[in-house]
Amino acid sequence: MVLHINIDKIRTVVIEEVIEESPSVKTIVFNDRLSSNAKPAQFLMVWIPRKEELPMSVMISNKKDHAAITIRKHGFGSTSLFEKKQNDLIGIRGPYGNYFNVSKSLKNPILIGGGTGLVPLMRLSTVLSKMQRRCTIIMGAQTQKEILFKVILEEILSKISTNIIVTTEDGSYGVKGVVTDALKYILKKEKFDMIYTCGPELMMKSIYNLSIPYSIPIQASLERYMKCGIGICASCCINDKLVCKDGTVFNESQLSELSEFGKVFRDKSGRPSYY
Amino acid sequence: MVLHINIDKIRTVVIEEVIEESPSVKTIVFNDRLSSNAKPAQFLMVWIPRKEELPMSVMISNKKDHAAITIRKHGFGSTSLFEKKQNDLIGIRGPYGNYFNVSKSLKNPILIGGGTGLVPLMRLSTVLSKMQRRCTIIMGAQTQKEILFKVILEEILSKISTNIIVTTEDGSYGVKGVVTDALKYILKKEKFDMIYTCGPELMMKSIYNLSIPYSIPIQASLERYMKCGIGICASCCINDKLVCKDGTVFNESQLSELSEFGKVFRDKSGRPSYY
Amino acid sequence: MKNNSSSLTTPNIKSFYNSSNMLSIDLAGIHLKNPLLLASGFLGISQEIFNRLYHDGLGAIVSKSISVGPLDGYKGPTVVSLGEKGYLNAVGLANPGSDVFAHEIMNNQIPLIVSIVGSSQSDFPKLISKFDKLNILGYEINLSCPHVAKMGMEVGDDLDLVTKIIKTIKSKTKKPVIVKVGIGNTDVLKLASKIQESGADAITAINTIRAMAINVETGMPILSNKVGGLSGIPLKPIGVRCVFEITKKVNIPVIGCGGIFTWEDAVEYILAGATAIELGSVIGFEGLKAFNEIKLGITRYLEKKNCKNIKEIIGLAHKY
Amino acid sequence: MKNNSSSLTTPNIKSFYNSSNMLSIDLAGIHLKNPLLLASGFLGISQEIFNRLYHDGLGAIVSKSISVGPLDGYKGPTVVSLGEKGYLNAVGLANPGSDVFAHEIMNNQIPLIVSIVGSSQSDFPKLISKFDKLNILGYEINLSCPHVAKMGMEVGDDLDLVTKIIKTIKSKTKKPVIVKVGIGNTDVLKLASKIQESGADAITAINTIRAMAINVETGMPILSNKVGGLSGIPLKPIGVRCVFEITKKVNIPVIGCGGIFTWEDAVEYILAGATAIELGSVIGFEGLKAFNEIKLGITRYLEKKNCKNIKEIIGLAHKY
Ligand SMILES: Cc1cc2nc3c(=O)[nH]c(=O)nc-3n(C[C@H](O)[C@H](O)[C@H](O)COP(=O)(O)OP(=O)(O)OC[C@H]3O[C@@H](n4cnc5c(N)ncnc54)[C@H](O)[C@@H]3O)c2cc1C
Ligand SMILES: Cc1cc2nc3c(=O)[nH]c(=O)nc-3n(C[C@H](O)[C@H](O)[C@H](O)COP(=O)(O)OP(=O)(O)OC[C@H]3O[C@@H](n4cnc5c(N)ncnc54)[C@H](O)[C@@H]3O)c2cc1C
Ligand SMILES: Cc1cc2nc3c(=O)[nH]c(=O)nc-3n(C[C@H](O)[C@H](O)[C@H](O)COP(=O)(O)O)c2cc1C
Ligand SMILES: Cc1cc2nc3c(=O)[nH]c(=O)nc-3n(C[C@H](O)[C@H](O)[C@H](O)COP(=O)(O)O)c2cc1C
Ligand code: FES
Ligand code: FES
Repeated sequence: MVLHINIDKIRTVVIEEVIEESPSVKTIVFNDRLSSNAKPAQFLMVWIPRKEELPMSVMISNKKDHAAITIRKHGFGSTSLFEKKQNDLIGIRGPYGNYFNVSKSLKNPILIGGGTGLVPLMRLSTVLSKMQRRCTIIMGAQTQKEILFKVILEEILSKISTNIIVTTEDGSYGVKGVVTDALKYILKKEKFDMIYTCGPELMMKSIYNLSIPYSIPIQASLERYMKCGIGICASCCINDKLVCKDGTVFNESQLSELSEFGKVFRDKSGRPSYY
Repeated sequence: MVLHINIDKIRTVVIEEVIEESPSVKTIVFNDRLSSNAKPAQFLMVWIPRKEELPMSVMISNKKDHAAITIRKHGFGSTSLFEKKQNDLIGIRGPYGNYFNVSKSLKNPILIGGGTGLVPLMRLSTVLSKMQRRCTIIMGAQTQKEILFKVILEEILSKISTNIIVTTEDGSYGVKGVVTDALKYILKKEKFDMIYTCGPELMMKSIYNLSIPYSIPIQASLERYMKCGIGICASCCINDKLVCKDGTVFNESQLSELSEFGKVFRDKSGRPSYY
Repeated sequence: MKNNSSSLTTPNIKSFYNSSNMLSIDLAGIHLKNPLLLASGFLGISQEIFNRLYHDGLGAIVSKSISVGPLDGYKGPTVVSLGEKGYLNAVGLANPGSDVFAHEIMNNQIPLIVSIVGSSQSDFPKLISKFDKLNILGYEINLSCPHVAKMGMEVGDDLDLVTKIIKTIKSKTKKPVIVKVGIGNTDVLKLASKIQESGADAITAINTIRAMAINVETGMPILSNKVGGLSGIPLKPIGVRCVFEITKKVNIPVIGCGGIFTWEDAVEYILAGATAIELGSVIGFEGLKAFNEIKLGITRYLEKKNCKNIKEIIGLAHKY
Repeated sequence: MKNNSSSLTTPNIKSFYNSSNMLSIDLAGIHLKNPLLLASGFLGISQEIFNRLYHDGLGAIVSKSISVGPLDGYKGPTVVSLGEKGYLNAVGLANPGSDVFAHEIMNNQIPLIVSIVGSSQSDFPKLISKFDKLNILGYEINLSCPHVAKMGMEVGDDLDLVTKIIKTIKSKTKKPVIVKVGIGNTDVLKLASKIQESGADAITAINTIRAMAINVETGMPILSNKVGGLSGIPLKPIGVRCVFEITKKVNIPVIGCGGIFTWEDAVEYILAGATAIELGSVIGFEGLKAFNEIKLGITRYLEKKNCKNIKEIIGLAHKY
């Protein structure tokens, strides 16, 4: 017998653990085999009962058949989720979207993320570590307190040759500045064969622009306002693409055709706004 | 991939061949793999578009993946079906119901049928022939012209030791009388280990009564007014059993508890009528 | 109803709860050992079948809708499986009629509700007079059959007629009167209020919805009556909505019906406000074993949620 | 439409039929290369997406329902998958508003129908004035959204208001006006007659049906609006019935909508009387490849049935 699981149906899960990552970021761990098998950059639609439903990247968990989400406290929806406690119930559906593609011939990738944009890179790091690939990571935060996942990341990558670069805008830790400052510097010194990135769109746009002169392939995981997550509402559209279905990951040739990348996004009502 | 076939959904089939069995009986052949694999005594619900839907036993066909139904022209529904021509469309669903059970230890069965009640016995004969079992058949008709399937039956059973007894009420062929007359006679001479029967209920009731003193196990395929064929309407009920689901085949211990067997059946409206 | 994570993994620990007590309910003055009723029209014409269904786990049986005289119903097909766990039916209210049916249930010993249907106001007193002295729990009035002219829905769509019929029936019997509604051409909430005002004891929601299937190979409507009623899983979200909205509007108990296949479906209706539920189409897909599976599922759920009785969860969704 | 058994096995033999001609239709004065339209509310806010959908095979696009000003819609969840190929949605008519949307489609080159929705009669002339000079085929008026107070269904249930709105719109535009109906609290057949009398050019049937889902673990309604509209396969038999009954009653063309997932579903609606069909929920399950699969299936069917054009099978089921 084949088990037909409809990933679109909401699965209620119990919050088993809440991890404080920083004053404004928490990770919520739950048991869900489908999510534990998510590919890097896939996301869940997370139901916060009677409050909101929000797209959230699937975070790794070291427990078998478990996965997690990492939330930055922001507006109404994320704050409601942020306030959830152990044993509370949330709903999830997915995982959705395409994912970071890791080719067998990959030799020297660089991963660049900022804030919760690091979440997909955590799962990617796990994959790279298993594949015994050398890798470089640039992770950005505003200040030391907001640096996410550094310890786990070091652990994941402990078995492979890694270069972890941390940037803080206030210089309270690591390199002072933003991730692109560090990227500019390292691109001059080292040859990479893939850039993986997730984070604020303007950051990714700068990274994309930096990649062009070096002809380095890039995979960027985009965010857009998402209502359905399943390709029916178009609230997530960027040009003629649906970020939830055709993305979230786009490569350099796709990005070159997305005139709205780094420029236009749509709000709840579908009106275009400009970065 | 597993193919989930919903046997309850109507499958439209093209009538490929119409065989005249007697002046009032025709066999309609069509391609339908599910029906071709039916077990002896299973039935189809046959849709005669814009006319009726009738339960019909699944008749054998010698074409691969084909099956057939054999219709006696009677009232509105059966006459509409009887008048169908080659290339016309009918709908079928099923096969439904339980079936004649043939145990491996079976040695000397006797099959007794009258009229279109012979249909399930044709499929049973095929099974017995493949199992290389000796068998006896008593087939009844009113008159020579109305004797059904004799030639095919001889062919099916040609490879095993068989005794085919034909009875006609007017004596125009074979033994004069009804099937029970022949049965009474043969029971005295030979020891059988199973009676299979299908046909008019009063005939089956007499056969059942005859079987008791000899303690021969019996399997009888019953008919009742059937509207749904899937166990939801109860129009086919006999005592607390649903003939379409719990039957059509009942054994001697079940029959002994069915006080309505040979006595009461229900009409279209559900009112009990008496034989 | 807080989630208790330890009981999540050990749902059966509270063995001191008697599961039959957990599921017992009171419905319009009737005490039932569990809230699972047979929906009208399913297997509902024979006393021996009723007995079997009761012993297979139902709390009560609702008979096929019975009219004054017998009805043969429509020609076949009268029931069409749509796949996707739905049926279309136009049986045409085939039933043996009140005389024969009263005789059938003469010696009834099980919790039986007689469903009645009429084509005029005057039919109903006749029906009550046939059944009222028998050992039955009460009546369900079918005002919502969507495919028989002048019966069922055509009555249910006429609010004044509904009032008159219910008042007539209530004046002739002391037994509880349940009125079954559907999605017709009238606002089901207005109808529900009218039913309560007229003195009915409970409401069943919902009946099948008018629908149709055409066979593409022949180009022909499949049902002999062309149009019939949709039942099964497709109805569930509509039924749940009706129960939720009706129980917000009226105080009399509501029996949920439509597409209940699993214990989750049953619980969903109860959370929406249903005091009891009726099971129909599930029988065609799962057979009679469905009854006990649904009861077991509800019992485990109540244990997990630390509830002593199913009554505690009735209408909980209204809190939010 | 007689069955031809030889063509059964060789469905593609009639290569001289041009399949694009086979599927072309005329709808309220509009010529479309095929009868597949996008249902309103699906992917309907961006010109670039419209272009993509058109190139993926649709005959025309119906936009998201546009209101005078922008609407943010409800909080999430706004779309709930029910399994069984159905959705529940309460998006709350989120849309960018008429100004922004008119700007969006300023340079439109593809067959586009603008769906409009209003909360009062006076909204509609405003909406027409924004769009009437643009390159669009016509309008679909959404009188049937079942879950936004004072919009959609609450208008559709008021027959007099419907008449006034249609007459106002018709007086302001020469473009075809399609009115979309649903199963609300009014007789859909009376509504259809009123729509025809008022001068509308076509009817779309049906919109979603008011429905609800409750999560059993939390006991809470899932949609933030609690109640929403049911779409997808559960709707199909109800939609087919409405198209069948409406086309029996009115002469203006009807566009079938509701649960069309396969070519058989499309053909079923057309046999019931639909001149064209709209596709919505199928996109969530099958993606955009569904459009060409459905067209291919219809083409093969027409070839097998020896039909030169799809028009030959419109309403065939009425013959029986
Ligand atoms: C694919 C994807 C993955 C994401 N992964 C994470 C993650 O791992 N961790 C994390 O903290 N956040 C993640 N987000 C962002 C998250 O979904 C919310 O946008 C964010 O939490 C703000 O929500 P809010 O309700 O507090 O915002 P509000 O304060 O209400 O709104 C602030 C802004 O948040 C954005 N937003 C709000 N709702 C949505 C929505 N439904 N879809 C997309 N954007 C929205 C809009 O740009 C809005 O202007 C992800 C978004 C996407 C699209
Ligand atoms: C399991 C089963 C297998 C059958 N197999 C065959 C077969 O192989 N060949 C064959 O010719 N007939 C078969 N029949 C009988 C057949 O279904 C019809 O009953 C018969 O053809 C008469 O139909 P009519 O419409 O012409 O009858 P009418 O003249 O309208 O009615 C005559 C009698 O036929 C019976 N009948 C009518 N409709 C039904 C129905 N839907 N279900 C059951 N009985 C009905 C009733 O007893 C009725 O009183 C079978 C019946 C059953 C239950
Ligand atoms: C074959 C069939 C016959 C029915 N007959 C009746 C009836 O006689 N009276 C009635 O009130 N409802 C009748 N119904 C409606 C059911 O009682 C029930 O309301 C409906 O099927 C929805 O429940 P379900 O989805 O569990 O089947 C019938 C339904 C079917 C499928
Ligand atoms: C998410 C969603 C949004 C919708 N928005 C609209 C809308 O804005 N206007 C409208 O007329 N119908 C809207 N509908 C209804 C659809 O157009 C269509 O009538 C319905 O979904 C049935 O078709 P389907 O089963 O093919 O989806 C919406 C449906 C869904 C699921
Ligand atoms: S979120 Fe709805 S289409 Fe992407
Ligand atoms: S024919 Fe309906 S239950 Fe047997």
